[in-house]
Order: sequence, then structure tokens, then C-alpha cells
Amino acid sequence: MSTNIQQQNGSSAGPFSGFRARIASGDLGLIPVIIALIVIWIMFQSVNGNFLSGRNLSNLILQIAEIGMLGIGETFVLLLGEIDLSIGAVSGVAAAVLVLLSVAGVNPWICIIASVASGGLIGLFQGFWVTVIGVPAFIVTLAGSLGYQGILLAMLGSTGTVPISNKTLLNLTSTYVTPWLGWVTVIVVVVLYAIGSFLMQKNRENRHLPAQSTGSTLMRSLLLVIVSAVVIGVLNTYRGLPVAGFILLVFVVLFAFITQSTVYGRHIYALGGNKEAARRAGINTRAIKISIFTLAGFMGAIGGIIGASRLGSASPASGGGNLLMDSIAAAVIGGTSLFGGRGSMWNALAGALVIGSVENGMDLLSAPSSTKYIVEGGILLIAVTIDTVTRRRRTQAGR
Amino acid sequence: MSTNIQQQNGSSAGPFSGFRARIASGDLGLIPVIIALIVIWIMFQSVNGNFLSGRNLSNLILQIAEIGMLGIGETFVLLLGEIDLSIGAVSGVAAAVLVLLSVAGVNPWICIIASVASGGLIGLFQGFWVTVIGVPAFIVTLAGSLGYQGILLAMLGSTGTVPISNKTLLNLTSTYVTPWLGWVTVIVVVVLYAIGSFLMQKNRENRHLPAQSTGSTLMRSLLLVIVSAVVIGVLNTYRGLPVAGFILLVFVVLFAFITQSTVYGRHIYALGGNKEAARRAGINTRAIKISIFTLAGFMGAIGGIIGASRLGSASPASGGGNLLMDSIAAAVIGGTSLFGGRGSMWNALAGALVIGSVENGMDLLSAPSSTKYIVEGGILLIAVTIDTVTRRRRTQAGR
Amino acid sequence: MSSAQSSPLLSVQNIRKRFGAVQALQGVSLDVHPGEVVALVGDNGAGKSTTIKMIAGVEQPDEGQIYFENEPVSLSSPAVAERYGIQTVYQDLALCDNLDIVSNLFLGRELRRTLIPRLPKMLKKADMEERALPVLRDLAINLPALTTPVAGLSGGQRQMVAVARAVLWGSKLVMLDEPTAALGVAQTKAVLELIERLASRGVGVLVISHNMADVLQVADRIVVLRLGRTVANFVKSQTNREELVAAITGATEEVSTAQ
Amino acid sequence: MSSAQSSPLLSVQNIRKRFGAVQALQGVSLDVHPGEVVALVGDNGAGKSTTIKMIAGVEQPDEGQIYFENEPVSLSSPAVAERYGIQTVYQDLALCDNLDIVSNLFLGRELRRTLIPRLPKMLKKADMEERALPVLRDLAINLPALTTPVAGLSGGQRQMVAVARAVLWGSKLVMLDEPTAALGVAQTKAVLELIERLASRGVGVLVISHNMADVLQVADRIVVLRLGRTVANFVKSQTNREELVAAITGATEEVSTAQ
Amino acid sequence: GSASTSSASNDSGSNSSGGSSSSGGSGTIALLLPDTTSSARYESQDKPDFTAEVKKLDSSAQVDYQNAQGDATTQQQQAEAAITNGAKVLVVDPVDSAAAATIVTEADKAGVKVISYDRMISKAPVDYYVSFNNEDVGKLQGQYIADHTPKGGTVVMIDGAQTDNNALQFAKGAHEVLDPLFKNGTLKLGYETYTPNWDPQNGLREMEQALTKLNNKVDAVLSANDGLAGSIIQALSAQHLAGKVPVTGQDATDAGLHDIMQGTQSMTVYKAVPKEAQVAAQLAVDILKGQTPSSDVVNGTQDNGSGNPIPSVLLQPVVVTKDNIQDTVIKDGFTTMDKINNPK
Ligand SMILES: Nc1ncnc2c1ncn2[C@@H]1O[C@H](COP(=O)(O)OP(=O)(O)OP(=O)(O)O)[C@@H](O)[C@H]1O
Ligand SMILES: Nc1ncnc2c1ncn2[C@@H]1O[C@H](COP(=O)(O)OP(=O)(O)OP(=O)(O)O)[C@@H](O)[C@H]1O
Ligand SMILES: [Mg+2]
Ligand SMILES: [Mg+2]
Repeated sequence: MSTNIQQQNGSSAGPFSGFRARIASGDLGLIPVIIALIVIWIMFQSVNGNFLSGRNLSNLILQIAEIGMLGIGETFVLLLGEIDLSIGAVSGVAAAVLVLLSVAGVNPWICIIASVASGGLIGLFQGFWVTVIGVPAFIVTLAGSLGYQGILLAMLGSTGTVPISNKTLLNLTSTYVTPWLGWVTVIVVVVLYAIGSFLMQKNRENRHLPAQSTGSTLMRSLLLVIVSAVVIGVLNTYRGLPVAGFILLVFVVLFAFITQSTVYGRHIYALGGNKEAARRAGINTRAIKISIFTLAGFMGAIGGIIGASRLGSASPASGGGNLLMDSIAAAVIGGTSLFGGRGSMWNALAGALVIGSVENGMDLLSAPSSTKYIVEGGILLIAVTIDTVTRRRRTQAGR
Repeated sequence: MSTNIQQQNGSSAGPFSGFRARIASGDLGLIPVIIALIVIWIMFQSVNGNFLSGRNLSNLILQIAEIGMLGIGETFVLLLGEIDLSIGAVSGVAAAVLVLLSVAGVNPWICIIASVASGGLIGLFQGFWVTVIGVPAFIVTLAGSLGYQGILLAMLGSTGTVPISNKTLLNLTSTYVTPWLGWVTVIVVVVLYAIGSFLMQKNRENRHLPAQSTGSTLMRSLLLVIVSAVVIGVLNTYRGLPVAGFILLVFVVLFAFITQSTVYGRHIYALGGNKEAARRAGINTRAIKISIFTLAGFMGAIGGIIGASRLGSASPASGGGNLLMDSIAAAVIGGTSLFGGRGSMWNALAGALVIGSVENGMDLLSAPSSTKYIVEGGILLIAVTIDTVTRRRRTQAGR
Repeated sequence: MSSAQSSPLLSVQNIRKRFGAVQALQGVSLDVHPGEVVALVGDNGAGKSTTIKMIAGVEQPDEGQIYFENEPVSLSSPAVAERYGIQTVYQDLALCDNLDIVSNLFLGRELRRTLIPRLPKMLKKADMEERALPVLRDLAINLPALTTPVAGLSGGQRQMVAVARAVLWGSKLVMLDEPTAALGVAQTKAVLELIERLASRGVGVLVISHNMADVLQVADRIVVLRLGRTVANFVKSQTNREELVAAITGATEEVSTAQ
Repeated sequence: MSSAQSSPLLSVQNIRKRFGAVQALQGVSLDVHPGEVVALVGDNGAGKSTTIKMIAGVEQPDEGQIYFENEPVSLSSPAVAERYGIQTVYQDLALCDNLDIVSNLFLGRELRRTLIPRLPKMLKKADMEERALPVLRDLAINLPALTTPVAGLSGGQRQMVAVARAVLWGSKLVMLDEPTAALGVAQTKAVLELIERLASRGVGVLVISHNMADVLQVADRIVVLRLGRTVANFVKSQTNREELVAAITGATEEVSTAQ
Repeated sequence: GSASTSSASNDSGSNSSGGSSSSGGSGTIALLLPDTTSSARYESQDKPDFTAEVKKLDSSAQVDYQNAQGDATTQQQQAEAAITNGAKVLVVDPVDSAAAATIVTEADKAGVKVISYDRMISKAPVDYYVSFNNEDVGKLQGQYIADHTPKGGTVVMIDGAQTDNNALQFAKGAHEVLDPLFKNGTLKLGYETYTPNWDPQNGLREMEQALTKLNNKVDAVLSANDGLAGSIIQALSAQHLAGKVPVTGQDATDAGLHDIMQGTQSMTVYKAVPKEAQVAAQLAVDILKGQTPSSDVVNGTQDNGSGNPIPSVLLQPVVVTKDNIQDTVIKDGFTTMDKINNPK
């Protein structure tokens, strides 16, 4: 008749206790995709010594900025157990809005706001249709992507590509965080992280709740110091951290915070895990769903702006090609489930890095197209296979 | 303490009883998509009088033959709650195999067998990876589609388009069932259907199980007579039923029979409904999953063969474009669920007809690309919205 | 433990509900007063769960009216019901398998901190864990660490999480659909005690159970459903197991005592 | 109704199982003889369902051995267990919501007709419906039309479909995980009778229940689990409710009578 | 760093890691081509011819070949990769003429020269331009139709992908010739459509629908390229019209020339790709060696909106019909009669 609630490893455990517990339970989080990334990097570096140069990493960061933004949007939608097939087309429309306004002489910031607003509006429309009318997201967004492609053609079809001449817009993706500012950023981030972790640990210890050990907190902070210092150090050998990459990182951190630490984020996971349970718990599932589709539209537009800035133009082909599949793949490779309720923003970033690295590396090797396709497919498969096989313990540990 | 098992409307009910019961329960099957189809047809016919001509219907049938085949394959995979993103690329590879062998002078039937076998082999590989290694189908088939695109380029990249000169292969999609043979077919089908329904009804009545009324059986047979007679009659005003359309119909009927009336088909639905329950019932879930992916590969290849025969060639663009999305959309528009366990082969056919009709109609109007895209998207959305809204009663009636 | 004298907290009047071909409810009426424990009993498929879902706002009745605190109410969603102070433990336990025990306990009622007004509120994770512990301890149940996802819980453990949830939040009316079905002896006792504690705090309790011993122990009044219809309404002190079973199975017709 | 004299049908020897951080089983041993009804009891989370899942081939033990008809067996999947003649009713009822009642009853055991050898077999739908009717009638339950999907069934109705399934197919050993938890009075009685009928046909039955009255009525022998370990093994005639409850909750230590 | 296509011949010391600009020998030339689907020429002609010519002129130079698969963003990534790899000259056939301006800007910053190949990069200071004029291609197609369609005849125009800038230019050129005729009633435009993705499947459906709509009253078909022409001929032959109606084309693919020999396709616009590739290779090697290309190669200038005239090599596209196959494509060694009669 005794009650018995097991406690997690308390504060007395060693610095690696959390990590070891995770390995034991098979919940590895980002570890598999990071392993895959490291393997890919070592592979390419060994074939072409330029791969890990500051310059190429800087290229890589700029190259994934757009996919990363779209991947974040897609991750939100996937967390709900839905899918957004229009995010590529939305980014195209947003790019066209941006460029056409800019060409008409509108202030660049107003262009950006209008472009983002158009993406949000499209997302809102889709969210409404999915939620209130109840048509499956797959169809709404597929039909949407056709429609938006039509709108894009109507906007640019007769003129073809329209170049951007506004410097502010072009600079979005061609300026860099100066080296010393990069270092300052690293220091600020690490200090904030360390203080935050320490305060949380103390708070939990004071309440006699299971908490991380001081050793573990220190270890994590140290790891963060090393990784971010190496990255900034390498990037500074070229021109520093690209501003677009910095913006992407800010989005990832912001949305990671929202999904992990806010009520809204918790409700997203609840909806993805069991929609009916969430509804019965009194959560306003409709509002959340609509807001997420709107958010995905926003992120699509932001990706489109970055894409347009990088290309220096918008064209009827904007938002086409592999963009959609790449952004879904980024989310999924990172470990986000297609069935909802599992995943994180960090997954999207890691997945975008995997895809970006493969494309970047294959281009660097200037392999024939056929080889490129085959190798890209192969690496994708292997990266996720690593994830699956390491995660299998978890599947065995339960359902 | 009385046991009480409700009986369905017995044989005493009127001819429409089954239909009325369906309406009441909200399980409308094909009705919404057929309504959508009729609306679309009336719309286009009112704008362009050629739309419902024998000639254009014959075009339409040939135009949907490939999507239909791929839609069938995709439906099988969706029934399991999986997805196949490679079916387009597989059809491209199969087309290349077909054409290259044919150009090398191989007997056309052996070309076809080799092409279909290559599709099946690819499907088998994917099925293995999904089932045994456990990587999500989304990733396996996405990576696969990249890889097969690479293979296609390796086969055709340096030569470009390779034309077919073999008459047998070209005739697959350019011959027609002669008018009188068409009528014979209609009669055979209707008679078989009527006898089958009647025997089943008698069998059930003899066992005192709820059965359709004789009136209802007669009504259904009559409906079948009218519809098929009208279709064949209209097609015969041109050249008759295209052989490729006949083949598609045979596949639909065959696979509809397999999914609805065989043990294998029942197990597919079980797996799609609740994988764990199916496994616990002792069903060999792995074998079924692998076989379905193989089947999807087969259907991809058959679609590819039809596509190549129609184009009279294979090229690096084979299997690309909208083929994949169209075939998934065909399945989903028809009413097949993306989450497994609900749908049918007839849905795939109906969905392919919807998509095909829209594209056919828009091309007939030679609308500008922007309008085409927008209208296609709009019709897609509206077609499925009709389905959703009429089905809503069902959602309200439970989950 | 009163009934007739005070005005009812909840009054369900003649509701009907059809699912496709099945007429699940064809006239259900019942009252629950504040501080009263009402048991809803009936055979399998009699419509008990459906009745509860109507009151919880999960489904909407085709006909009939529900009154809460003497006002006619339209319970169009669970969120609305919750705003009236109604909490429910469902038979098909509505938990999010991907979330941990604490998250499920606080789902939709998370303790929150406003960082910036009008922006998403932060979760007070430590506070929630702290508050969850004593509630779960009260329920005499073995549980793994509170941060494990509920996917891995045993049948009884899941049941307890659902019960704890309703108890934490129900302010006026708590409904429990077979809350002790999956529970062990000690846990069943704990839940029955809990129901009594709730009632003594003035909360109305509507409980479904197939266990006549439990029903007779905990309920003040017993409403019997048969084939989607309320067929009897007993006061605990004036009935016994045999009479109840007879009413449930229909061995007696249209018995109705008291009230 | 024998036990020690015949050799056991099923013998589980000291199995252990860990799920991530939770050690669910840490030494479970039990025997079931042909024609014998063995009850497995224990507190919530004691490991009863996990034990049954090992025997049903749903999960594999980390350590320990299972013998079936005196042979060591490796129950690597439910299909294997089924081939040995083992059928199970799971606590988290494993039904396909999109299929109808008849299809669920016959799932994996469909009556079939070979049209062309080596090609998919045809379903004998009418035969299955015909055979399902009497079995369901026996179980004294209200059911909607047999061709409605099980998604819309009530808790008890689902439970009955699962029980009927196991009864239809279990040829040597039938395991039932809380089969009467969601059932009404009449239905519970029907299931208990069914268990007795099965045993009298020589089938071994392993049943989990929290209801001591039912256990004492139907079981020949009672095995008690506590915190993942077998702690006691009673012969029905030599024990009583209080002793059982004491063993379950750990009020007495390591009691073990008979066998 | 070393590139892989042009083999291991020059691997000595160039595989050292880190160095981002200069890699031993006389350096690398990057050849950036747009796609593999709109025409087979890029993989089957441009790439091998260009590479061979470079090798011939300077055996130590390397060619770093990239194909963007029709995606402007991919092309930009590939340009970045080439610059990272230390290429000194970029030969760019832009997927998108306007978007490729950013490639020029980046190359400029890295001190890398850019040759705009086949299609002009607009509004950017490219160093040289080697091409056939896209609008000229359209004009040739349009002129052929104007010359070979009976008065009052109905013309069907099947254009390329509207999302492809080049397709817009082809169509523009054709309309420049035909629009006056449409206007004065000499010819009738019966049907016109762009073809999404240049997809032959779409082209086939469009032609079928055009025939249905016009009730087979079609007197000429302007097809943007040979790939679409193949689909158009399929649709015509189903109506027994193949060979009775003029059909244009572009690229002089083996399949297209095959149809010309069969009489089902009337013409194709032949752009002497080997010549183009050779000239571009010559310019690139000259730049690599620090020499100024001779003025008899660079035969003009072209305005691309960048403010400065771009020194250009302008080549003349040629109309190929059954009559002049021998004198053009065969004589140039572009293809062989054997390949035409028996494609692949
Ligand atoms: N969503 C639904 N769709 C179709 N029929 C339904 C649905 N929900 C309930 N029913 C039917 O309504 C009737 C009443 O079901 P309900 O769940 O209310 O019974 P119950 O009294 O709770 O039974 P139990 O004691 O077995 O839980 C049953 O016959 C059931 O089949
Ligand atoms: N898949 C799983 N993953 C993680 N833990 C699990 C899993 N399955 C069971 N457990 C844990 O193992 C222990 C035993 O669970 P089990 O389901 O066997 O209990 P039980 O005796 O059947 O309890 P109840 O009477 O409540 O059904 C529980 O603590 C549970 O949390
Ligand atoms: Mg119920
Ligand atoms: Mg259990």
C-alpha cells in the first residue's frame, strides 16, 4: 500500500549521468544526426581539403539559410501531425512581393514586412481551411501550392526574372558579423546559458526535485564554449559569421524556447501526440492549428526573402525545384516525426545542415549529375539509417 | 440479460435501403468524388462543347492511364499508412529500361517484363529497407527517388531523348477496343456482376444473414448497364475504348477484388488500421509491407511503360514533373486516407479522373499558365471540400 | 449528502443522441446536486459513456437540454465545460502518450509565468512537478519517474494519472467513467475515499461503475440506464444489489423510487 | 482441475525485463497446467501485463526461459505464440478500429477459399458472419450490426469482441488480461462461465484480475506478483481474500503455500 | 583543391587542404551548365567538347563541371563551390539570366573572371559573352512557320516553361515575326500555351487538346524545342496528321533529326554547339594564361544593361531541314547519320 514514485538520478550523480541515462533509455535526441553530420564532414574533408575551410563553411551557412527557415516552419506543422506542401510556393510568392515592391521604389523594410505579411496571410488562409472546413492539410497545401505558383506566374510571368537593386535587401545575405562581434556573441551566449542552467539547477535542488549535477552543468557549458569558439574561429578566417546564418540561429533558439518552455509549445506537442486528448483537456486546438499554419507561412516568406536576397532577384521559378522536399527532409532527417508530437527546432537545423553539407560537398567535388543524385540519395538514406538503428533500443524499450 | 445484435436492414427493405442507410451513417464511399467529377464535367462542357465528345473522353482516358496506374500503387502504400515518394522516379527508370532494351532489338514483351521487373526490384529494395531496417518510408523513398533520378541520368544523360520504334510498344496506347468488342465487354461485365450479386444475395439469405434486397441488386445492375453503355456509346462515336484505358480498368477491378475480397487485402487494411493489433493477431506484417512496396514498384513501372509508349520515347525528364504529386493526389482526392486503413482502388481511379479532367479541360481552353495553375488548385480544393463536408456527418458520428 | 432540498448543480433533461444507424441515447434525464455523489449504472452499451460525453462537451446532444446551476447551457466543447468547473475522467483515457506524467496532469492548466504580456507564457516546470508529487502520493500508486512519457505506463497507472488530473482541477462537478476498472485493491480504496472527500468539499460527483459494491458504498443516489433510456432512480439507503441488477438487466420494468 | 500431477503446459522460469530506466520484471516464475485456471494478481504496475506479453510473444524477455509443453521455446513474435495455440486478450485491447466486428473476430484466422492455388485466398465473408453470431450471443452482450466498424463500440463492447476472439481461437492456452474490467454484471458472469468452460475442455487459462471475488470464484491457483517478482503462489481452496490482499500489498513477506 | 572530372592527371601537390585560392599548375576553369532536361546538349555536347578543347589548348588546366538541374539557387551554390575550389574562370550558362548576376558579383570579389556562355547574364559586368541569340532562335522558328504555312492557316504554338526565362525569350522572338501576320489575318493563332517544366508529358496533352479544340484544323505547329516536338508528333500521328503539318524544333537532337529524316518534323534550329564550346574554351584558356583573346575571335559587343558593352563572340544559329542535314550537322561532326537513323 506504499506509494512509490521513482526519482531520477539525483544531484549526487556524476557529470555524465544524464547522458548515460539517455543512452540507456534509447532517447538520444540530436546525437544520431550529429554523428551522421560528423561522418559526412569527415568524408568530404578527406576527399577535398577545402570542405572545412572558413570560406566553405561560410558558403554552407548561407546555402542552408533558406532551407533552414522553411525547415523550421515545416517542423512546426509536422509537430502537429500535419504537413505543409505549399511552403516552397509561398516562399516564391513572398520573394515576388518583395522584389516587385522594391522595384517600385518602396522602402526595403516595408517590402520585407509586406512580404512576410503575404506569407502569413496565405498561411492563415490554409490554416482556416484545414481547421474550420476540415479538409486534410495535404490537399489544402497541395492545391495551395498550385494556386500560389499561378499567382507567382501572374505576377512575374510576362516579365520573367526581376532583379533587386536595393542594397539593404542584397546585404541581408552578403554581410557578415565582424570577427570581434562574433567573439562577443559567443561569450554572451555561453555566459547566459551557464547562468540559466545554474539557476534552474539551484531552483530544482531547493525544491528537492531531481536536478542536474553541478558537474554536468559545467560540462555542458564547456562543450558549448568549445563548439561555438571553434565555429566562430574557423568562420573568422574568412569573413566571419554570415548575418543570414545569425538570423537563422536566432530563429532556432527563439522557437526552441517557445516549443520547449512555453504553454503554447506544450500545447503543440499535446495536439501532435493526441488531438482528442488535447481537445478534451480544454485546449483551443483550432486556434493553435491556425496559428501554426500562419507561422509556417511566415517562415516560408522569410525563407523566400533570404532566397531572393541571395539570388538578387525573383523569378517565376522562385520557390520551385527541390526547395519543398529539402525543407521537409531537413525536418525529418533531424528526427522530427511525420506523425506528430516528436521533434524540435534543433532537429530542423541539424537536418538542414546534413542536406546542405551533402549538396555543398558534392558540388565541391564537381561530380557528374548522375553521381551527385545517387550519392545524395545514398547519404540521405544512410544518415537516417544511423538515426533509426541507434534509436531502435528505444523502440524496443516500449512501443 | 438478453443478447441483442442489431440486424441490418433485411431483405424486405426497398431498393434504396442500402443507399439510404449509407447516407444516414455518413459513409458515402465514392459518392462525393463522383459528384465533384460531374460538377467539373458540366463546368467544362458548358465552356467548351468539345469536352464531353467521344474524342476528348478518349484523350482523357489515355491521359490518365499513367497517373491511374501510379495512383493504384500509391493507394496500396497509403492503405498501409506509409507513403511512396519514389513512384514517379521508378516510372522514369522503368521507361528507360524499356526503351533502351527495345532499341537494342530485344523482343518487346521481354522489354516489358524486364521493365516491370526493374520496378518490382526497386520496390522490393525499398520495402526491405522500410520494414527490416525500419527507416521511415518517407525517407527511404525520397532518397530512392534521388538515386533513381541519378540512375536515369546515367542511362540517358548523354543521349537525351531515345525514341521507340517498335510498333508493339507504340500500339499499347494507340489502339482501341473495336466498337462491337466494346459492347460485348459491357454485356459480359454487367451479366457477371448481376449474377455475382444475385448469388451472393441468395447465399446470405439462405444463411439468414442480412442481405441486399432483390430490388437493390436489380437497381445496381441497371445503373451499371446505363453508365457503361453511355460511356462505351460515347467512346464509340470516336474510335472506341482505348486499350490502355481497358488495361487500367482491369487493374482497378483486379486490385479492388484483391483488397476487398481476399485475406491478403483484409490484412492490408488491418495493418493500416492498427499495426500493433495486426501483429498481435499473428499477421506477418513484414511480408505484407514488403510485398506492398514491391507492388507499388510494379505499378510505377507499368505506369512508366504506358507513359513511354504514349510519348514514343524515354528521356531524362521521364517520371519527373508533377507525376508524383498527381498520383498521390489522385489517391487522396478519391478519398484514400493518408493515415492508413481507409480507401479503395476505385478511389484512385476516380481521383485520377478528377485530376485528368481538370488538366484536360484547362488545356482545352488553352488558358494562360497562371490561370491554369490557379484553377487547378482551386478545383482540387473544392473537390476535396465537397468530400469533406458531405463526410462531416460521419466525423460527427464518432471519430 | 443532501439531494432534493438544494437546487441541482447539473440537470440533464431528456437528451437523445444518434450515431449513424445507432440510436445511442433515447431520453436520458438526471440531476446532480452540489456535494452529492450520483452513480450512473447500466449494461454495456447502455449509453453511460455517451451521456457523460454530452455533459463534458465532447459530443453534442441531438435533442434535450442540459442545465448547469439552473441555467440552460450549450456545452459546445470541452473547453466550455471546463470553464463551468466540470472535469471528467474518460473511459478511453484521454492522455497524450508523448508527454510525461506531470505534463499530462497539468495539460490545459499549466502553471504559467508571464514574461512579456500578450506573448506566450512560460511554463513553471519545477512548480508543476512540486505540486504533482503530493497528489500522486495520495493515490497510493507506484509510478516511475514523473518525467517519463505516459506511453510506458501500465493500465492502472494510466487510470490513476487520469483520475489525479480530474481531481486536481474539478471545481464544481467531477465525472468519472469507470475510474476503478483497472485499479488494484488499495488503489480502488484510495479513489473511493477521494470521491467522498470531493463530495464533502461540496463538489458534485457523477461516477460510472459496474461494481455494485463500490456503487452502494460511495453513491448517495443511483441512476440506471437501459438501452439509452433512464429507467430508474434509487436512493442508496432504500435499495440493494439485487434490485439494482434487476433494473439494469430489465428483469423489472420501469422501477422508480424516491426523488 | 488438477495441477501438480500432470506436467505443466506452460512454465515460465525466472524471467526479467527492463524498459529503459524501469526494471519491469525482476524474476517471474509460474506454471499453467492443461485444464487449469491460474490467476495472476498484483498491484498496479506489478508487471502482470508485461508477463503476459512475454508469453504472447509481443515482447521478448531479457533473461529467463519459457517452456511450452516441456520444450524451451523462443516466442519471438505473436505469430509464433499463436502457432503454439496461445491466444491472448490484451489490456490495451488490440483491435483494428477501421474494421468491423466480424473482421476483428477473425483477424489473422480468416475463413478462406482457394480460388487458384498459390494466389491470394478469397474471404468467406458469409461463413464468418454465420459463425460469429452464436459466439457473440453466448456472451450476453448488446452489439450493433456486426458490420459496423469497432471504432464506435462502447468500452465493454470492445472488451467482449476481444474476449470472443481469444475464445474462438485459443486451442491450448488462453490468457486474459483483466477481461471483465469494463463489463457489466451479466457479461462478467458470462465471461467467468466461459473461462470455466474453456478449462473443462482441457485448455490452460491464465487470467489477470483485480477483483478478488472473481479470482476466488474461477481460479484453481493464484500467483501473486509484487514489484516485478513472483512473491506467492496459492491454491484456491487454501486461501482467502485477506491473505491475497496481504500478499499483493506486501503486508506479509514471501508467503508461499502449496504446489 | 583538385576537381574530379578532369581526372587525376594533374594531382601533384594540388590536394593540399586549406588553400582556398591558388592551386598549382595553370589553374581551374569551372563550367557551369543549367540543366539536363530541357536539352541533352549540355551533357552530350557542351561538356565533352569544352573539356576536350581546354585539354588541347593547355594540358595542365582543369575543368570543373557542374550542372544546376534547372535551379538557379543550385547554380549559385555551384559557383560558390567552384570559387572555393580555386577556379580562376567561370564559364556560366545561367539558369536564370538575371539571378546569375550575383554569381558575377561574387566572382568579382574573389578576382575570378566570368564568361557568359550561350545565354547572357544580364546587368552584370561579365568579361565575355559567347552565344547564339535566344530571340534569334525564336525568330527563325517563327520565320519558318511564316514561310511554310498556307495563307489563312491555323498555327499552334507550344512554348517552353513559363518559369524558364529562356522560354520567354524564344516565345518573344517567334511572336516578333508572327504577330504582324496574325494581326493582318495572313495566319491565325489557333492555340498557344506554355508547357510546365518543359515536360514532354504535358506537351503531349497540350497538343492533344489543341487538336481536339481545333477539330484537327491545324496547319502548323511551332514547337519550342525538339523534346516537345517529339510529343507533338505523337499527338499528330494519332490523328494521322504527322508529316502533313510543319513542326518546328530546336537543339538538333538525334531524336529530332530522326523525325526530320522521317518527315514528321520539318526543321530544327541548330546551334553549332561544338563551335560554341570551342570558342568558350579558347577564351577561358586565354584568360587563364593572362592573354587577351584575339580580335578575330571576339567579333562584337553586346549590351546587357550593365553599363558597359560586353565583348562578345556571336554565333549564327542555322535552320536545319531534311535538305541541309548533310551540310550542317553532319559536316560539323555534330552527329552522325548512323546516330540519326538509329538514335542510341
Ligand atoms: N462514436 C460512436 N459511433 C457509433 N456508435 C457509437 C459511438 N459511441 C457510442 N456508440 C454506440 O452507442 C451505444 C452506447 O455506447 P456507450 O459507450 O455510451 O455505452 P456505455 O454505457 O458506456 O457502455 P460500457 O459500459 O460498455 O462502457 C453503444 O451501442 C455504442 O456502440
Ligand atoms: N513499454 C514500456 N515502456 C516503459 N515502461 C513500461 C513499459 N511497459 C511497462 N512498463 C513499466 O513496467 C511496469 C509494469 O507494467 P505492467 O503493465 O506489466 O503492470 P501491470 O501489473 O499490468 O499493472 P496494471 O494492473 O496497472 O495493469 C510499470 O511500472 C510500467 O510503467
Ligand atoms: Mg462506457
Ligand atoms: Mg496491466
